[in-house]
Amino acid sequence: MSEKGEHEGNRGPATTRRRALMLGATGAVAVVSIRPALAQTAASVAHCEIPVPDPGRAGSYIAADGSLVPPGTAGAFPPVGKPLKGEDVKVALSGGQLPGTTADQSRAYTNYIRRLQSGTSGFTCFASLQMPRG
Amino acid sequence: MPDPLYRMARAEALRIVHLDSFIAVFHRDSGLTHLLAAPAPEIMATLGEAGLSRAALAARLAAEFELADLDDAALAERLDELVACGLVAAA
Amino acid sequence: MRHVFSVRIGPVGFRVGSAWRAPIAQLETLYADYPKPDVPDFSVRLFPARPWRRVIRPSVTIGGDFMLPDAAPLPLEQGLLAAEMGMNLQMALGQRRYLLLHASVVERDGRALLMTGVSGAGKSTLAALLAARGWRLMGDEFALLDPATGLVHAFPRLVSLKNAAIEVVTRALPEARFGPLLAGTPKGDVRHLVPDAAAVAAMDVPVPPALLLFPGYGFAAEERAVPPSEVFVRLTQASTNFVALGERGFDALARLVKTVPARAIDYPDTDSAVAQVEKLWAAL
Amino acid sequence: MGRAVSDGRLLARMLRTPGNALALDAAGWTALLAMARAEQMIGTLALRLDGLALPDDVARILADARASAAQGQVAALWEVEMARRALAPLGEPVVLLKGSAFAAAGLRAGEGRSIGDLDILVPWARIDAVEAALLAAGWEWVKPNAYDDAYYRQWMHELPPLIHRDRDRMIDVHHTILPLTARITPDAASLLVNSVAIGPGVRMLAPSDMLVHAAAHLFADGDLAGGMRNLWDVHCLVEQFGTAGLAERAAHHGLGAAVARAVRLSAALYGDGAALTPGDHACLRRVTARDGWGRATRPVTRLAFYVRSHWLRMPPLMLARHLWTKWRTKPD
Repeated sequence: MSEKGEHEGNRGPATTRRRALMLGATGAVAVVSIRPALAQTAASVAHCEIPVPDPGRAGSYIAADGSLVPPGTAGAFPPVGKPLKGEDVKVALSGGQLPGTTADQSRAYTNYIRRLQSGTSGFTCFASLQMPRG
Repeated sequence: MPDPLYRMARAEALRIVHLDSFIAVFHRDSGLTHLLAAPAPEIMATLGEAGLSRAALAARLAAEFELADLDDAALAERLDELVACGLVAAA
Repeated sequence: MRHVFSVRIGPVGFRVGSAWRAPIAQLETLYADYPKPDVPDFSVRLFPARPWRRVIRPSVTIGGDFMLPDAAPLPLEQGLLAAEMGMNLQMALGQRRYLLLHASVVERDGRALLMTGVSGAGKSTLAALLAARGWRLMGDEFALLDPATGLVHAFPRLVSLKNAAIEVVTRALPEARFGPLLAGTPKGDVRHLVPDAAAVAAMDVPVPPALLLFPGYGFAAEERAVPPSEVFVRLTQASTNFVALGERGFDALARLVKTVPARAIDYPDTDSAVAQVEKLWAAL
Repeated sequence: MGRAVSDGRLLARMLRTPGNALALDAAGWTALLAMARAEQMIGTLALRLDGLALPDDVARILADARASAAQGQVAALWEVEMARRALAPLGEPVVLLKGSAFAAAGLRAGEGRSIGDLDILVPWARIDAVEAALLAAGWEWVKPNAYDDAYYRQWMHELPPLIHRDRDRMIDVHHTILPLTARITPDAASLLVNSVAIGPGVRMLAPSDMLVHAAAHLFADGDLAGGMRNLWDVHCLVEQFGTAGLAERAAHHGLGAAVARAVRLSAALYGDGAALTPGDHACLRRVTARDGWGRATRPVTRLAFYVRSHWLRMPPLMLARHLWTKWRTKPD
């Protein structure tokens, strides 16, 4: 997410070019909510058999749907990421793309992040607790 | 609701942290955390606390950004996501 | 409760009540060097599901302040494992001061290395092997991140080694103390390594986190930077109290993600893992 | 342990007179905290003891409990807001019951209270519209078991429980406050008419009706599970609103005896005491059946109240059929 100010600055006095914004096709999720860990309700415990997401293997590429594929797979992107700065509400809310990525790459990355969130938060801990289920 | 007004949550109830193509938003009123990727942050910022109808939002977004794919169904879906997680209220 | 044991592990005090003597005796010997709490934060209870189960084919049900309703009992021979699981469960469901991350933690030069990821990624083994090379073991199951200070507190419980790791670590730490070999547990063979006296003595010294690793055991050596949003989501997956801590949890996690470098490393075997970790640490 | 009494009355004594806690030794504190957790009252206790000079480890545990209770209320009040948003298009105000009402209205009974499911009261005629609106807004059935569903719809005073698919929180939609089969039939319509607004689109029962509901929940359909917390609710409501008009209101709903018992028992546990009947003493034995390890004690008393609760809820023949169906379908 680059700050808008930064972009205008380094492009000189030209008129401020409007930033591109993709609304995304239907089904292209843009919100990933962090679900509460095991809520007190026993019901949610019963549904706790959640598949373990594949570990983020360093060498894998990311396919369009966000799944991990062997490096070099056609149509997949190498994972990339750089921390950025800036936190005031208006600037912070100005969306954007990973620096040096195309829109497709960003969408694949968004799907990848969404896939990480299978099931309730904290479940890797329960998987490890491996409480034997009755 | 026929043509609801979509309003962003109160700005002071939002804690926002830049990550990368995502921003992390902590919503004080719900105690929940959401990660937003484009176009969700832009839609929220454009709606503001005063709020807009979907049509007015589409017009405002088209004016402020280069929308390659202004499609009402996609915009409705993006809004539904924001309403479902509570960051936007439809009234 | 017929038999009672208490121990303070890092900043958290536990008491364990048991209908049987054996698990309590094992805990007393293995945690002999640890301090005792005055008022424990959590209670764990080991009890028979039915009165006759205390004697006939005795099976241990795990209870306490916080319980999972459908957890199955364990045979009495695995009473020690039941107690450890009981303490883990109290932390997972009841901890409300520190952001709990399912991660192992070691310390060198006053800074912490966190290794997180799905179980079976080799976190405990790596932590034990690094301890054998002079790192201070801070914990193999949970990292405790203090939202107020951003520092990591040690939680040096017994290190639960599973299956192949038992052999690797007993060879690397010939004079360390170990618990009994527990065969046929839900996790296969389990043997507990007792953290050394130095780790226990220093457990009250919190340190700033300096590196976050996502280890992947059993793959060709590889490494990549992990983008912040991926770190953020993966750590919420590894935390059972992130949501329960509310804004404090969010602040603690956001601060960690924004200030501590994160790497995913794949490694074919533990020796190359130790080398990769120490190379990354030196490059900080 | 320095305290002669070591059942639920230890917790009641500290809630009634927080100063008593200063006399506790480490063992006493350990038992009190385990008991308070088991009765889901550690947040309430922590708030009552706030400000006392306590040992460091106890002070830390209680401070965490206050923070946890506060965060729990944020989540509970957000469920109220999301239910309000889901039902607003129906023009149906959300009438809150029990813990959610206490917290939303900032009542004394809500201070530090842990709040489980969201309980709301809707008119019987609107229940299908409310159900549809909640399902559309992301709630799902908790138990898709047909038998329970039909049983609920026909005989219970509420819809089968719903859980929200993202937030993992439960909502119970009631159309009256006692099972239809119970011999007593409260006047649900007047509960709604007398309800009080506490915010735009959000209401609670009138204070006396809240007391009647608390008593009904405890004595007319419950097996007194969570009795210590429920009686603390009654105690706080009586302290805040008094009992003027309560007896008439209770009689109107046919719950005079249950309300009178609730007031006596809450005074006995948390107030200035009361003259108790033999039945009251049995209830107190059940409510305080908890030990210093947080274990449920007095199994015979507990079983007796369990059977009684089912007896009250349904006529004998149906009770037999219900228990038989439940027993037959119970996975062994």
